[in-house]
Amino acid sequence: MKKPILLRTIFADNLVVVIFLVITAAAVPVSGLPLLSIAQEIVTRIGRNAFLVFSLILPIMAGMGINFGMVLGAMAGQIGLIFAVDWNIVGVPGLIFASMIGVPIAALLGWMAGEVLNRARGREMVTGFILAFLMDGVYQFVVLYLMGFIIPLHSITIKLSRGYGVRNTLNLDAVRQTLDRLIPLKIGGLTFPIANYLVMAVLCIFIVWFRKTKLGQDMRAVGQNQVVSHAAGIPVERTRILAIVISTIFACIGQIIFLQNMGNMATYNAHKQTGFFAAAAILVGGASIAKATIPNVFVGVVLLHLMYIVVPRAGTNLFGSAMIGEFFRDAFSYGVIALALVLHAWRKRANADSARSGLRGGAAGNRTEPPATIAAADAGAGK
Amino acid sequence: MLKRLPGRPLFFHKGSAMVKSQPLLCLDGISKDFYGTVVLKDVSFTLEKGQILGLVGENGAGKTTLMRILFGMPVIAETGGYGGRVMIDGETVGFSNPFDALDAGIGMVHQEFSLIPGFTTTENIMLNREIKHPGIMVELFGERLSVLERATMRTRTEKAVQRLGVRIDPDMLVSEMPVGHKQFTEIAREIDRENVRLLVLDEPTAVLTETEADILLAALKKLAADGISIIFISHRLHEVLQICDKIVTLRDGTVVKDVPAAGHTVRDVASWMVGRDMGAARAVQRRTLEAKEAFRVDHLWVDMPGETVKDVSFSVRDGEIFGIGGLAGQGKLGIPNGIMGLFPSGGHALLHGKELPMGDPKSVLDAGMAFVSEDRRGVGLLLDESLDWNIAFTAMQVKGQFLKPVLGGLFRLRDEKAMRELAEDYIGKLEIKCTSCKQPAKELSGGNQQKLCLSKAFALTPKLLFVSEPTRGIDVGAKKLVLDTLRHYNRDFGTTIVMVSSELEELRSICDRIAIVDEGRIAGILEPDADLADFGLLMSGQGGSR
Amino acid sequence: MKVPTQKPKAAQMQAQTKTRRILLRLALLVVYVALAVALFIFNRGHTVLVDNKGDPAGTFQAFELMKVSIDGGKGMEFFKGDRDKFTVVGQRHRIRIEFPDGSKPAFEGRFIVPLGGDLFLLSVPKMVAGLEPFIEPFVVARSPLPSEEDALPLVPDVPEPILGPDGKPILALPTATPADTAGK
Amino acid sequence: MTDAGIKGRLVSAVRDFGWPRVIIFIFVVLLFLAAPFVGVSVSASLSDVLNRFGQNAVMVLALVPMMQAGAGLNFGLPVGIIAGLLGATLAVQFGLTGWVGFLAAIVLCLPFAIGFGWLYGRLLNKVKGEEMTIAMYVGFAGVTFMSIMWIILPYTSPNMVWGYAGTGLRTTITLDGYWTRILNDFLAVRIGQFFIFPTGVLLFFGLAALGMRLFMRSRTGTAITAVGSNPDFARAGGVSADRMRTISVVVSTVYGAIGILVYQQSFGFIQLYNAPLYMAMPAVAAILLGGASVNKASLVNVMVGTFLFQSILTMTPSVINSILQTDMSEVIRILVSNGMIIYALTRKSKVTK
Repeated sequence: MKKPILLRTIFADNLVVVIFLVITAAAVPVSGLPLLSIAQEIVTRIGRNAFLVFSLILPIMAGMGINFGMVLGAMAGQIGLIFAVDWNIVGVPGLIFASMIGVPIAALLGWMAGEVLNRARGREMVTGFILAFLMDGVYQFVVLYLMGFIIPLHSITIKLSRGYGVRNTLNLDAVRQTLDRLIPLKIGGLTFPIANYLVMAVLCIFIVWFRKTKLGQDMRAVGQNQVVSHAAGIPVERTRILAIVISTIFACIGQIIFLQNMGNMATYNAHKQTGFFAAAAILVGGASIAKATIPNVFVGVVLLHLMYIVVPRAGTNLFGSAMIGEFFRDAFSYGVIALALVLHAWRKRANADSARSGLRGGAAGNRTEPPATIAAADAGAGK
Repeated sequence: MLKRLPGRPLFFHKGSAMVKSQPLLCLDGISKDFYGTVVLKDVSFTLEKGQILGLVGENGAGKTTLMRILFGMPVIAETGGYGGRVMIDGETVGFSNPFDALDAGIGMVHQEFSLIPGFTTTENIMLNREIKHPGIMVELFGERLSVLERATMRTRTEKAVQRLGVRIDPDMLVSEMPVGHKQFTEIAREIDRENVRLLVLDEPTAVLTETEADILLAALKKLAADGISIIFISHRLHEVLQICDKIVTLRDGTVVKDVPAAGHTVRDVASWMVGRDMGAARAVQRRTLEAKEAFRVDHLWVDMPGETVKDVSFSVRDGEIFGIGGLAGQGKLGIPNGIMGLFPSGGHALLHGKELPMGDPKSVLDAGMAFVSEDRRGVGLLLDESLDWNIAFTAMQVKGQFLKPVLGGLFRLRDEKAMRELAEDYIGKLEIKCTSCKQPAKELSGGNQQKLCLSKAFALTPKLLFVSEPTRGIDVGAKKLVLDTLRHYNRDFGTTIVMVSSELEELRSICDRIAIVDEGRIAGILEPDADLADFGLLMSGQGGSR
Repeated sequence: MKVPTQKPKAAQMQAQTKTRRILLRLALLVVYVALAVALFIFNRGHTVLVDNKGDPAGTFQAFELMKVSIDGGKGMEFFKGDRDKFTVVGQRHRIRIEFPDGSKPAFEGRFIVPLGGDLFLLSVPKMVAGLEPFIEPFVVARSPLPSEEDALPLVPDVPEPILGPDGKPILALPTATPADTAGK
Repeated sequence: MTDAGIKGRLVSAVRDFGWPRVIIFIFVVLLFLAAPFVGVSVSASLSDVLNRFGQNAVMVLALVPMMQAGAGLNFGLPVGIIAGLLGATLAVQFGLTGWVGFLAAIVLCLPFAIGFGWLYGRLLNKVKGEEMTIAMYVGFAGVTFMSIMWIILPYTSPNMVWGYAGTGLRTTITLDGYWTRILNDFLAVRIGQFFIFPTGVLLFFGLAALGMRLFMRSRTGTAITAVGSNPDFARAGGVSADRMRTISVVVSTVYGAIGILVYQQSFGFIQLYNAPLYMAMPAVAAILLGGASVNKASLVNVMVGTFLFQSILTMTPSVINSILQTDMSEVIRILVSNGMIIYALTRKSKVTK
């Protein structure tokens, strides 16, 4: 009874990945892009996007689903960058400076988000989603009206001509790609942003270590059963909040890394799709809203971005219109998220049934012969 | 919050002064009432170190409440504390929450598992008591960033499990464990605490197979030998007699017997449990009903959490009131819920020889059955809706009543007027106390809500009526009225009734025959005037099923 | 109630660890702030306009040709009247001026840019002539950046604007009420 | 009744209605009061509000059945909107104009709406608990997928396809010459200089509302309400919760489809591609603003909510901006609408269990 379900689960897990592989594999030749340039793109985009995706792992571990509220972190990161650019702090130090401004803000926002999500048990995801919209309004208010008005801005070059508020597009010359270029490495025509990878490696080590800590353990416990955890004396609410706080902080740093690679920042839009891309990536990577691993992140980023690179071109070559390809990849990414969520729900039900299957079928119930394992234990009791 | 009963001598003064050692646990004149209804009256007993005490009694005898008091469950304080004193090593203690009790060395193993499925044995046993290894992060960001010492935890686990004299893989996931292992894991978690001295087990063997149960009992004896005192709550009296040093029998909140286990038979204990002075319980005089069969059930199984039915068969005569009794968690509630299709179920149910489909409430209702659920607020009522909605809804959906055609029968709308009339009719008949039939159901008292549920069922004019725990949690007056109403519908409209209740007295006062369910099977069917001890026996796992 | 004996001791221990941790955390905080400040001070980028112009009043003359390098960076050649910009990070800087025509020996100089400013003008002739101040803030009327993107961000009515496939904002509902749009 | 008692009751009543709503309500009132002083014509704004009310109310109405059935806020409204767009574009394609065109659009969109709604409903039944998140992404996926369709479907009407390519629909299609403002102008009464009462569109909303009311009072409607209020009770009553939820989703989708048609005729354009993506948001915000909770909604909620919300949208740009001398309306809109949704999501659901 258990086994087939297990197999089906494994299939379901990879279903998303498989679909994705098939589509992209088909699209690569059609797109007619040289493999080398595709590879180069992927290499860069891993360095650029993976960090953001990592920020989703902990909340999933804590059973809060995908933290669409990570966008709050992205906003904090952007505020950090605004100040770094405003004071023209150059190079990697500029990035660090931006993070040091951003992280406390992110922590604060994360705490608030955690409080909100604790009040919305069972619908964390949609709440986080709307919360991102709400805070976008606040962000706009701060950056567009308060900056240069109450919050002092130093440089006129980033101000709107009316004297307050930040420009639509911020050019990040001071820090552009400084991290990517910090430790350059060229292998056969591919340039690797080693520094980014190092940062990421540190992050991975942190996550692995964190899983080993008491807090990490508590998060797993809370994620699986809040009632039992509470009965055991684990501060459930606080643990959940911490998960969100950490996630938000990661998102903040992630956004900074992302933007330094982009080289300029759409002040009022850059953060809007962050949550969506991260969620799509981690789900494409085979994660569910209950379980996510480090490999999921990398697989996801590679697959998602491979598709984002090749499909539009393929669309152009097939239908003579890039739009089709672009819409297709969007429709597909959205669809994948929905699919992953549905699969998860379906799987949860299947497991619940299998768990109780022993109690069904009446007369052939579990009262008859004892399991072998117990027999062994019996011997243990004997001596 | 401790109400001291005035002028009571201390327990062990009253008992012979030759108590050598301080008893580990001493309950002294414990009494507790929930808003006037007394559930515990002057309960006193002691438990020596390394003793196993069997605590037996029917549902509602007060076992649970007693354990809650002992364990310092907040609900006790919230409902006004308790009278008398709990003493450990002669020290009066008053726990304000379970964690205090744990610190004082009391461990409790509840009936339903509190384990985390995705965790290993070790992780569960050490849950929130993990062994931590401090580091710089701890200094900077607090205790919770200390790394777990899994190796040490693993050995600790092995030690704890060893103490039970069983073998469980420390790295096995709970979700993949046989139920027995889960039970042992729970116990291991309790005894792993360094200071644990008293272990309370609530129906630990209920979910176990025979073999597993035997292992568990052996393990308990082992623990007792190690000097841990145990309070063993079980309805399986043979088990109680097998391992306990002394047996305390509770009935209606008082200790009716406090004796050493030695030299007593299951039958004795059973009769103490259920025995009442015959005056109180006057069984109905037998009726002679024609043997025409109204309803029969063959090999029914129901997967209702906490009330699993394994294999039940019985037959109900036309115009009969058939009672189904038994202790909580034995599956008696599963029977009606399964037949009505509210939980996954299998087997056969025939109404007047017509097979009823399983797991399809609609067609069962169509066939002319009705069900008054034990879960009044959860299943029985639309708490936010008005009374007439509650009464008329099922009839509307099942029979299409209370709908009036509009636009020349183009489609049909709710007939609010008819619904109101119906509601008022029943409000009158069953004396439901309410401001109007537009009052939301949640505002009614328990008793009136129960009447509402009955009205809902009667509105279907059923051939066969299932009533489940009809008098649970309602006051005496309402009780009587509910029972009379049932009797009235049975006698005057010939409605066949199957009544499920944990209150034996109630069953005996109204039913023509009473089936006792034990561990998902019918242990036996008795006449209402049968000897109480026999009922007791059937309830105590001594029934015909084995 | 079983632990009154070791309670004081335990309490004491706890107090100790508590104070220790508070101190450590304060230290961490200080380091954090200090680092931020340090980054701010030592990594601010400034633009220095170096020019080779003479004083109309004639107190100092421009050079025919000079090669300027700052902080050992790659040099730039200046003819008479040239002006060009260097980007420097931090406040204290070395400047080296060579004269390819060999008219003068190479000149080594140091200068400090104030933390606050962004844009400075450094007059080499003045510097070489040893006149102060050879470096002074340079004020531009308005941002050197082009300001065509100086409009308010497009913030449409009902739907939030979202980034399309590659960051280009997707069409969204106009704010206008039906009445206004009828005109369109 | 003592004064304190009355006060207490007042406070509790307000708390029951929710402070945010009260505040917003007061805010709106202030807007209207302030209008004249900053030279904004109240009557003009009022008729504006009424127009927008008619324009949006039907889409808000579409949320009621699903909320009643306990399926939550229908963030998947775009599914219905797509159906509506199909109806409209087909009607234009067939060159139907005026009333014929508008009614044809409604008729043509129904089969799509029912079909999509049914599938969508079946899907939501599989994911009880996470409906809202999934609804959102199903909506997104549907919209982006249809964007492809808009390009490749063989539409030919020159008013709709890109001039140069000759194929593929434009992002916005004008309804001039088809059914622009056909409802708004129907029986519209001009009172005074600025105030125009859009009888037709309000009439249409009235009809839609009546239809909804009748439906909710039918046997099925009753069952739906019961399912939302206590699924177990409904099941014990022989009602299939899944079936009722599906029906409620279908109804919601149909109303969404009709809603967008009303919106378009008042707005004057059909907007394709990504335009429908977030159209559910204002509708959801409106109904919650009207006092609905996540699983209880009434027609009153719809009307009050839409009116308040549209008043804010209309008044803030004019009034606030002329007070603060800067365009804050967008920010206010975002804060109000999303704040309202968050408030509803974080509030303990009213249903007693």
